[in-house]
Amino acid sequence: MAEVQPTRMELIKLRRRIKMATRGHALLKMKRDGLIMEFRDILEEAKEVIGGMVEKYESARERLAIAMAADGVIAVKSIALSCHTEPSFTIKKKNIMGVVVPVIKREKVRKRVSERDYGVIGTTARIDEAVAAYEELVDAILEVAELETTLKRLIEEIEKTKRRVNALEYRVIPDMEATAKYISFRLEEMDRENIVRLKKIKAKMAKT
Amino acid sequence: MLKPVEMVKVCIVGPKDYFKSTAETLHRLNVLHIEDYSGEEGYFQIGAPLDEASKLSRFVVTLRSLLSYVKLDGVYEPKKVYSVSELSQVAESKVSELESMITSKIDEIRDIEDRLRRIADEKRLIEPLIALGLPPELLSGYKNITVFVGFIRSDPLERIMDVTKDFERFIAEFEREYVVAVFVKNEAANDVLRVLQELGWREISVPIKEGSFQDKLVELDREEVELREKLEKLRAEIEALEMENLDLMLALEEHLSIELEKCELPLKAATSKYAFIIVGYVPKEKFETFKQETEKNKVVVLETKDDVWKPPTAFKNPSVAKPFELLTTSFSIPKYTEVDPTTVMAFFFPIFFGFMLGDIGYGVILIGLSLWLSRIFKTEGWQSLLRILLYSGISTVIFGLGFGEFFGFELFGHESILGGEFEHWEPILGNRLYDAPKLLVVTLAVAVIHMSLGFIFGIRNVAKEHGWKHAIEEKFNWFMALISIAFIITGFIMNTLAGIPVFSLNFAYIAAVPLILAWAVLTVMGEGPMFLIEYLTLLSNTISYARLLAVGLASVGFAIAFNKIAFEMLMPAGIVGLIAGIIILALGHFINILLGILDPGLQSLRLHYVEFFVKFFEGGGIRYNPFGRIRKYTKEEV
Amino acid sequence: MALLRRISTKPAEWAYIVARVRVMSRKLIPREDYNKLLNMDIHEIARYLEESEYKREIDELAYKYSGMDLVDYALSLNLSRTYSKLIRISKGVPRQLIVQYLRRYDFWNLKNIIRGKMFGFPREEVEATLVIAGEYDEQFYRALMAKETIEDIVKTFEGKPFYPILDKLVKACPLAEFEDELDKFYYQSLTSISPETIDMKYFLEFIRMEIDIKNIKTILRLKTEGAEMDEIVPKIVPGGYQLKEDVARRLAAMELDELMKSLEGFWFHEAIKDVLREPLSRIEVYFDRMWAQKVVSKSHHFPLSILPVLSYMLLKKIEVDNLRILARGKAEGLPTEAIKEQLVIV
Amino acid sequence: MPVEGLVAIGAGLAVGLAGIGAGLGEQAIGAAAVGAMAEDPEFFGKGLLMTVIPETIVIFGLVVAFLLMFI
Repeated sequence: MAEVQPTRMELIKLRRRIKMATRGHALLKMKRDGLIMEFRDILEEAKEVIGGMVEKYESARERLAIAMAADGVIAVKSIALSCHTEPSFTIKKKNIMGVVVPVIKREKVRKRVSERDYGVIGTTARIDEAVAAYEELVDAILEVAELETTLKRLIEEIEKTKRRVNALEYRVIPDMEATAKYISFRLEEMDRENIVRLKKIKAKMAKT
Repeated sequence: MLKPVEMVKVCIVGPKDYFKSTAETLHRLNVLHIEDYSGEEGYFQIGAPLDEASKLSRFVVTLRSLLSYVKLDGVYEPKKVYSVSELSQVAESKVSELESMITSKIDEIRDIEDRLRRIADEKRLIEPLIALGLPPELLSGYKNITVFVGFIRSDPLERIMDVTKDFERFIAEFEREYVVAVFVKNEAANDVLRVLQELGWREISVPIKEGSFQDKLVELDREEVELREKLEKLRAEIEALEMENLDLMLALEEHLSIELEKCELPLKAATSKYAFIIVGYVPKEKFETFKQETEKNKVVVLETKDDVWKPPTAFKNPSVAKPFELLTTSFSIPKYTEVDPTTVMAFFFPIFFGFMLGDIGYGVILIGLSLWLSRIFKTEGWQSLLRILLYSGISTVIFGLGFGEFFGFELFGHESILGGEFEHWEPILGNRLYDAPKLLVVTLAVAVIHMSLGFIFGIRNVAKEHGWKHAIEEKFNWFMALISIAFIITGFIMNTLAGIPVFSLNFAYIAAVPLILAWAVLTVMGEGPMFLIEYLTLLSNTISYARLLAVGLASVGFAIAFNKIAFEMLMPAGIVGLIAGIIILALGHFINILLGILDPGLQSLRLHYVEFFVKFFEGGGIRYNPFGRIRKYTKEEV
Repeated sequence: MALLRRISTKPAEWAYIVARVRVMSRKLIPREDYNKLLNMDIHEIARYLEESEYKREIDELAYKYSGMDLVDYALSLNLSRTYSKLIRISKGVPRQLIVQYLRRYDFWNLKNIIRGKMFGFPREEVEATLVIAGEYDEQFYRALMAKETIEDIVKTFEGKPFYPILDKLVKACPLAEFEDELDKFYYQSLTSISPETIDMKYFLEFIRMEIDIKNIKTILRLKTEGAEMDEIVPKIVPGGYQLKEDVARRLAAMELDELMKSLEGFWFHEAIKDVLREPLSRIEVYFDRMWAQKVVSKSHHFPLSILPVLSYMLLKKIEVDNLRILARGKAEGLPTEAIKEQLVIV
Repeated sequence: MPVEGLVAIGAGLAVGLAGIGAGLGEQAIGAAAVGAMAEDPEFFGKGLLMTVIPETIVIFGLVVAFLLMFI
């Protein structure tokens, strides 16, 4: 505090900064609340999607078991091994209240009929359904991944905002206010000193 | 005797918690024939097996698999009977112990068998190479020369000449094909390969690079012999191991199977969330004890009057007739409401048999044979069959006396081999050759009696199931038809005996008329006019009993023929003739006895199945098969 | 009179095999037992099989395998043995037709072996799927599996009429196309038999109807996944009973709804008329059931013909498939209802 | 005498031809019965029953032969 120049100029500057900080504080608080609300929404969605994924996993496993039984283990396993297509996706960005979150643009992994790796005549629809179920499962997993990243980013952002709000509320603003108080105190004191000094000079001048 | 054991339908209801103890009791009592719950309708579901069932199943499957390596013949009597408490403690560890002991050996056997198969493959490769006669060093390892070794359909010499002049060819015949080795420069290799392929060339991959093929073959042979010895030893070891543990394995199998049966009882029951119902049949006389014992498990036993009434059939026959249940059931199992024909069959079957074979000598041999064989074949089926043979043998001796036959020779009458006083005796039942017409009449009488019995049973069965109206329209009418046939035959015989034209009117023909009329009216009413034609079937059924005589005549004919050949043609011709005669005699009678068991047996059976059973027996009953079993390799402490 | 002539040609030949097959049919697992099997777990199913017609196979294999592996092996082995037995106990025309029918397993095995080789599956696993009932024996398949490369496998079949298809595979034809070509070849080789006798005619009619079922399933499956007409047409097996190539082409050009409607009038329509909205695998189950029922009832109409034998072979295959689905479903812990839906209970 | 000879020939024909007929009838039934029994011995009874049904014809032949010979 000692390094602060107790000048009027400084005080005016400080006053302005305090005002700004208070406003920023309010804004950040609003942002925090907004983010939390957004988070809640997305969390709900995530719950649903994850639930859906688990369900899809179960059904995919069911389909697979039945396909293996009906169309032979070799056929099904080899189809699994021959599935070279990796899920392709591009990441874009979305702005939620200044938070940049990833949006995964998924390419559907569903294959074209002509890209099948197994003969149609010698197999049954069970194998189709197993393949389809697994493709859907991959989709669902990607969706969950997307939501999870979004949630992670949001949590980080909320944390950051919360820290900032707290810093402003409990540290920056009180500090600045104290400094301003100190400066104005010093300035008043300096004023008083000046008055005393002026009075003394006046008295001296009257003597002479 | 004619009716099966009387049953009551019971229903056991209780809370699920007491299922296990109830299952124990039911299994121990071994009287409840359970009616499986179909599980199709409503609130109650087929129950799920108790939790232990899975583990027990795995053990049982393993054990039975191990047991399948032991060849158990027929009836095995255990040397040691294990107690249940002893077994249930060690079951788990014992099964896996036995499994690991035996499995490693079986695995070894499989390995050896695999190796043997590979040796056989290799030998198949080497044999043609030996035929070719080139040492292995020459067949590979060249820098500028390609070697083709393989089978080919025909000599490629000329064809290769067309492609290149620079080559060497070795050829030998092998199993309708040729083995060939062609050496060419690398440049020409592709062309030669094409030529060879056109001739159906198949490559042989040379198994060794050096040494000699003969040596390799010898080596392989030696290895094969060694492996086979090892295989034998392993097999013997397994067998020894299993024989050593046989009683234990059998006991374990029985114990685990019983436990499993109890655990899987829910599959036959109807269950809801908290309760279970088992429905089944219990013999009436055992019902009270059954109820008392079962209700100790805090469950309720009710006698029900269900609209589904399909009791199982439990035979109730005197022990003399018991063996004949085998013959009844191989036709069909009588329904609970039907007459059980076993006792009737036990009476008529030996009589028919004896009537057909009818020879003291053959009868005695049959008796001896059946007594001897019954000491060897101990299974239930064989015992029954041999007992039937014994009865038939006795009957054959009695009828043999009646006909006065001994190995085809006559005992009584003017050709008696006994001579003297016997020449003046007449066989009681007559001589089958000379008195054939008389005996034919006897068989027809037997036919009428036998089939009448069938119709009486038929009337009773139909009356019981569908009411008297049906019984009269469907069975009684045919009974009258049968009597009318009897009258007609009587009339026929009377006319023949009297020496007048057979169809001239007499008293018996007239007596048949009202019967035929009644039959016709009833039949048209009950079954329709189409069935009138069946009268002929009934007539043919009646005549069918003539086989009683026919088969007998064939048997006598054979015997007489052999005797004649032996005694009248061969034996008078000196020592060679004597030996040939004895051989002919032994062989002939041996064949005749074989036929004598087979043919009268089958024909007697046929008369029962076709002519007798069809009159009343529908069959399709359910065999009484109570839940539980009789322990053989294990015992329960009380 | 026609009947008399038919019976008097070679009645004993047919009577023997048909009688045996009828008794064998009686020993198939009764439908009530499926309800019980659905309540069992995998080890209990294995034990149930040990107490049924599968006893020999389970006994032979149980010392080594357990659970799903045991059931899988035992089922394949039993099917192989049952079919081989049919060949063994028949002779003359019946045998000829049975062998022709069973050649489908040669192609099934070949497909599995090639797949196994292509994706490097362990030999045991491939072996468990083989149904050795056609032209080739176990020894042959062992040798085939021991070959190093697919080229070597293909080379073994040089000179066979289906060699060109195999050759195409080596020249980088997609696996799917190769498999379909093989199946088409099988059916074509059957439908090209000329129906000299009445027995052959029944046989051909059966095959043609089976082709119909195959084709309609193919069309529905591909349509559901939005395939175009020219994608579907190459997968159609020619030589159907009602569903010939041109009809199939016409159906393939339609929208799915329209297609379903125009199925009315086909002999197989009754199987699916109430279940159009269900998943395709269910519809297939309905098709299979209707087909089996049809064959069974037809076989009662023509008792001294190949039909009872074919019907038994079909029912046996259905039984093995059912048991495999049951066992696998149970081993994977699927809900009972889901398993039951997939069973073809005739 | 010649009449007796003809009667004997007639009787022989009656039995013999009936036998051939029964044999023809039994071939398919026998094959079926053996087939069924090979699968399941329980079919012994039914199989036997079916097989021997045509064989009554022979008994007819025999009865006719009797009537010829003795009456």
